[in-house]
Amino acid sequence: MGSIYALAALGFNIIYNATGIINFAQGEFVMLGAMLMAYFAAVLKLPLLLAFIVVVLLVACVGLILERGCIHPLKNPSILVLVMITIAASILLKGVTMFIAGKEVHGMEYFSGENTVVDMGGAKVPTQTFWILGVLGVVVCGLVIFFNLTLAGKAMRACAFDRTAASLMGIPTKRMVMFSFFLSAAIGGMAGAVIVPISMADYQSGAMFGIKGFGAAVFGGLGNNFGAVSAGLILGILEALTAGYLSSHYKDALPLAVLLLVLFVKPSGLFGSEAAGRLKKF
Amino acid sequence: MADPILELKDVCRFFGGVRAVDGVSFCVSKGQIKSIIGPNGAGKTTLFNVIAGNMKPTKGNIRLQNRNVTMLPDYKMASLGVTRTFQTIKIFSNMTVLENVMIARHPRSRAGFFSAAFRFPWMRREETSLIRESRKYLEFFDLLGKADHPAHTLPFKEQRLLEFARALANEPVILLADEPAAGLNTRETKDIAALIKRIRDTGVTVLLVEHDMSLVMDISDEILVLDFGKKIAEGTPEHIRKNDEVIAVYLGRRAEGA
Amino acid sequence: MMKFFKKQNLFCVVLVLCFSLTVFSFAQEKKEEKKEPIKIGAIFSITGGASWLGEPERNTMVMYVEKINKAGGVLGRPIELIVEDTEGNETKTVNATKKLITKDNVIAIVGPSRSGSTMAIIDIPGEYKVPLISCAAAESIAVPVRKYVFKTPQKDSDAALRILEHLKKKGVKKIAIMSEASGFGDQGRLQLKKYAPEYGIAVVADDTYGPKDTDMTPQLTKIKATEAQAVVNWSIVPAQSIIPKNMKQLGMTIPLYQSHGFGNPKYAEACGEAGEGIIFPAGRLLACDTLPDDHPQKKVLMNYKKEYEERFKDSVSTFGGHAYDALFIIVEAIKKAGVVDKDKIRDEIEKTKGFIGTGGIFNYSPEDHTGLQKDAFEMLTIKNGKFVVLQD
Amino acid sequence: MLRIQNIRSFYGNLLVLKNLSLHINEGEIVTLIGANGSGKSTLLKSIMGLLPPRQGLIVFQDKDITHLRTEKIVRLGIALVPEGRHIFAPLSVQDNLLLGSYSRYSFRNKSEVMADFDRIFDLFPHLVKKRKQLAGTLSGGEQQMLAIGRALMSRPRILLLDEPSMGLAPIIVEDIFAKITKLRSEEKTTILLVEQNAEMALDISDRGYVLETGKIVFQGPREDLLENAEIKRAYLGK
Amino acid sequence: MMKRNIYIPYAVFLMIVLLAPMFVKNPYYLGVLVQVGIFSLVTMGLSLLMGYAGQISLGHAAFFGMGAYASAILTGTCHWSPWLAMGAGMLITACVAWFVGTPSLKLKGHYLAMATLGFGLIVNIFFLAEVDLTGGPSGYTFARIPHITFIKWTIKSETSSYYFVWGILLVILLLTLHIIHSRVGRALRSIHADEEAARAMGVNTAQYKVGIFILSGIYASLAGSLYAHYIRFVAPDPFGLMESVLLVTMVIVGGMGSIWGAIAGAALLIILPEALRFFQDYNILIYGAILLFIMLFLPGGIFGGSQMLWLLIRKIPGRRQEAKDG
Repeated sequence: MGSIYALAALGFNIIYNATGIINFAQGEFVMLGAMLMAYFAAVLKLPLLLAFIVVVLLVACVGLILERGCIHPLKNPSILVLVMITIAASILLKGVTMFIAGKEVHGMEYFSGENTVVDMGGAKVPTQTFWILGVLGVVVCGLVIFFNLTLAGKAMRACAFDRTAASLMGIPTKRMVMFSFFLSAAIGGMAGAVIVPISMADYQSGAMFGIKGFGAAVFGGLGNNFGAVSAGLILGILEALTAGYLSSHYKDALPLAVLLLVLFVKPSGLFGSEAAGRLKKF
Repeated sequence: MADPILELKDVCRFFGGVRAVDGVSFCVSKGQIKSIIGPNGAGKTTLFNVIAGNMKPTKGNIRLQNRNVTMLPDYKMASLGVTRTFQTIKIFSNMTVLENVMIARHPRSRAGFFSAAFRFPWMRREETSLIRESRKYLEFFDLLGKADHPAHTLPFKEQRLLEFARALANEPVILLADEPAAGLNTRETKDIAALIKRIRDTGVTVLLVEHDMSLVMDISDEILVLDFGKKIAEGTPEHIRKNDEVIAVYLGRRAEGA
Repeated sequence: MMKFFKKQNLFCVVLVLCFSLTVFSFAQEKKEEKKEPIKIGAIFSITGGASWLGEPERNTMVMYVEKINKAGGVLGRPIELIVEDTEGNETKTVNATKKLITKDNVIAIVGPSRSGSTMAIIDIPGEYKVPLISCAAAESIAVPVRKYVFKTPQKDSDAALRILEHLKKKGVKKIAIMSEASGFGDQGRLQLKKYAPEYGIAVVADDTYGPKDTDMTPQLTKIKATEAQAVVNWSIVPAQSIIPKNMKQLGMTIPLYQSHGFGNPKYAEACGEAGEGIIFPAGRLLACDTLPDDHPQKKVLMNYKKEYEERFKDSVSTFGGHAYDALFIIVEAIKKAGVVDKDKIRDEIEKTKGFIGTGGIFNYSPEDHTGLQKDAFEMLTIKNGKFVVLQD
Repeated sequence: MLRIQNIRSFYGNLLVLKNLSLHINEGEIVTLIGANGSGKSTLLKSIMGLLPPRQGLIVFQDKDITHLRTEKIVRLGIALVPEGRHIFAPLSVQDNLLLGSYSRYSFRNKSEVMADFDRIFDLFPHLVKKRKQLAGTLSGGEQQMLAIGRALMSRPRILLLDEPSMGLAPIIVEDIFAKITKLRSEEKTTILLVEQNAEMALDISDRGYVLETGKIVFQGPREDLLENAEIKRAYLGK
Repeated sequence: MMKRNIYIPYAVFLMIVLLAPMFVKNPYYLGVLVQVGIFSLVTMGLSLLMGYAGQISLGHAAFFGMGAYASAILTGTCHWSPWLAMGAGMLITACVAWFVGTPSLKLKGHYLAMATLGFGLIVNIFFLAEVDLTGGPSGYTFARIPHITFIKWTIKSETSSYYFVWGILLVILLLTLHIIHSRVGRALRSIHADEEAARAMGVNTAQYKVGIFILSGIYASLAGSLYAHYIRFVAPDPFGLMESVLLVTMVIVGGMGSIWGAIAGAALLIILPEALRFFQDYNILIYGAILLFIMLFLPGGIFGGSQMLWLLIRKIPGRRQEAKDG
């Protein structure tokens, strides 16, 4: 579960880094990824890999449309307006999905066959977990390489830091913003696609991914990808521990409370540095 | 030196390993205009922040009118009479010009949530006198005509003036002015110089951070030079102008002739 | 300047749009008043967290009202059905109810789908003297009896009793309870805990999970460590399909009992092969084809199933059946009353005896507004992905 | 080389540039002086396509660039060193320079770009030692040099400098101006200099414009400006 | 001058509120208006916090819920007088707001949003989990919440509820308007504009931020109590995260920095879904679309929008609204 939060958090980070926007529709990307995956793999019976690629591309396109349709037309929006727009967009996405896919829950088999488990020191771990961890690993490595070693990645970071200056370098900033939405939607879609065999999905499941992912992103220090991944994993583990050993009622509350305390002590998040965490005012 | 208003003793402020301000001591006497100069990153603004209470000094002692104020937060410093203007203008853009000045009277009025909600007669009287006093300050700066304009519609120079009006309305003992001439042309800078002198003449001590050497040399009674967080020179403008170290790290050759 | 104008125009468009929408919806209602149909209201969770309840309920109502009207209506007048959505939100439910009663002047209301929503409006029917038949299961709806409130689903406590009976028969002494953190799960949990001692069964674990949870392994791991001989899960949300999967992953072989909230073929589907052998009580609808032919409900059930599945291309669920029962109880009552009068209809509903519905055979009385006994439940199990009546 | 004809630019609904015209010839250093709020920065933004004028024409080497996107304009050979430097603080010095070459970077001319690094480091030897350092940790003067170096990486035909002396110590300002002169003499770069520090700027330039409230009120060769009594009083403090 | 400014719109509003029931007779519509009143109370507090002090809270539904639950439990389980329960609710909420606000409000921007959001979730989980106290997920079912009695009238009918809720709202509105146009209001706005400068002027920003957080919490709690006595049933659902988001949306849609906007926003977002009932399933789509539309084209909110319209009519080329907020 933590990996999914981590992936969702990464999606938040990419858009935040590029535009300073917190995209509250991020959770819907995960939901869309899950729904589409269930559809392609379970209903249309496409081969897994093909389905996966199609799903990720489709979700990424939705991200693109969102940027074109909702974010791009705004000339000089305030942060708060952007937040509300992404919330409105997420309501809309939810509605559209409800119409197209219905209200039922969709699920599918594990990638490597139903009920395959690996015995790890007494604990049974479903194989899908490894798929999820694998995807997370690949995404993280990919992002590290992209942002630190390629010119486009560096250009995106430059864009994030100072958009005007970036455009003065001849960097097409608008295309960078679009691309950030594309990328983060793709990551969201991937998260959805790998999680659906475990958790199933319906049109409403986006909100939860969104909140947890946002939480992980913030607690990891907004914009800090390493932090996002760690915080996502920590969040997942804390949840499992609370549910297992304390009270399942407070399974969602306790990790939140712990992380709130962390935030009070260290306001820039677990791994955010004071200087890097540009605090945006609402 | 008669009557030290502000006294710093061995003040340090470190950020991690960076020694932004490193053992600075000086004092400002009543009615003086004292300037702090130094290259970019010498710690001038940090020093200001430490004095104004925005940051706590890592080490050292600050005394205001013989009272230890080292650890007081900024809003308390303001109510004790340490007021500042900012390098980038920080007026309250969501308010009118008059309201901007009225904010400065905040420590000198007392209406709270409760009394404000119920509008007790004393509170209404307080409000009326607040408006009256604030208009007085606007008049001093020739801004009275624009009292009801939204503050962000003022031209740049008038925003700067408003910032001064606001600072003065706070009835400061000492005014900390952070680069008041930034963004102004030569003529406007001269106006500001005259204005600072006028402020000094009302009995307010002024501590100045400024890059514009003509302004600094023109109005300062004393100058303090910082480099890498350390004080390298202190004295009258003439003295500073001739100081070899200052010339080497800051002024350069040209300034000698200026 | 151009942009300024453009913005302004769009603003005007929005204003006009909002306004016309409102006016339009008002106008729409005015027109309808002239036809003098019998108005029946329905409040279901069509969207929101419980939409899988509201959807079949609404579909059922729409379908049968059409049918009735085609056949000439009731008392020679057509029925007009007004459906409102609760969005799973209590405030909205209250609004919807008041709208139906005071603005649309319905003579009876079917719904809401959920117990919580029903509890939120439980006094309103009495206040305005409009009969209401809830499609929610919670016992507290009909206990104590409220004059204008009835319900069609079987009682939670009966489901609990059936499960406990079955457990006792199997010689189970220790059970673990799992329940969803919602009104439904909570009620069931309480019922199980209350009656278990009477059957000599001890509850050794009692755990909950959120309606949107996706992984129950932590809770199940905890249960696995106990001596529980069976897991009883009480839930109504899709999440319950995850439990059998998780159990299998953990290598748990003890039987899993589900509540009647499991009564949706989709859930069985979602469980996949892990769902085989799950035992749960439910109305007979789900397994009606495996009922003996002489069962009094068989015909009603088969018909409903056929019609619903034909029309909506979707498998039937018990929840739609609750709405079916409610609708026909009201229709019958109107016929018997002979006049469209809310109070008379209420009286006739209360006098319903031997009505064969999808949920069972209904007998209301002034003391009992539930109408069903525990024999309305049949113990079902999953065999080859299909619901069948448990034969033992 | 660059010709601006009767442009009108707006901030929101506020008219900032009122029918402004000016031109810059190849190889010149032209200084633009004016008070805060007179529209200097707006003019630069209009040239760069960050705030396209609603009316008027901007022509660069006989090509109309009035409504081109910023990226395109940079590609054509105009670079702006913005006011307040705007370096990419979280990236290294080298990465900053690399991004400067974004508009012409490709696999083919990689070596060319690498050669440009050396050129920049030759011009600003201060930066060599700090090439791996994060740009945010540089001192103000070094940041300004980096900003100029970064702009040069795109090999501009014309370089626009917005207040390069702002907030810098006099000694550093001198250094920067020396570099600017060197740029012209060695690299033959055309330069439009916008400065608060009018005297120093005029000293190194060929011609000057004086901007007041969105209009050019005076223009001429350096000597004319330096002699003009009005300008002396208002901008030179004499 | 200032007096004319605030009292004339207030008087007009007062008249509209008093006369509205003459035109709106249907109990359903009145009921919706009662809810508008209740939610306006919350958004007014939130507007003080967001529009004036420039802080955000994504956990305000928690305060709303605390008021509602306090009223329900204290009147139902403990048999207190509704008025006493209401006061106790506000007191509890104030304490919690203080406790949460003091550390939270040191945070800024997204971090503050996350902290308040987390707080809201925790409170909601508390409502769900403490079954013995709150009734858990099924809602508070231990006893019926009594009607409230005002002097000698029992507030039972829709009309009396309407006058009761809006009466309270009008009083609070007046007090709020007073606060805005006072030393306190100025201090709050100065925090919004620039916290550092505000402190430099001697405004104890931390104290004011917590103060306004508590005040808005109290408003929400009061609204919650009214809600509990009006609906007479409380369950955790209407006090969850989505509700918090909805509240914030109301304030923004109405237009930040205007108390009137807060009321307009509450009215729009309560009435709109009711009006959209006509569309059945489609309402979620239309609702989302309308929200998106407002945000895209009226970023200043309806109040910002109508101000723009007004400026246009007066042919004053106004500055663009959106430049101001942010």
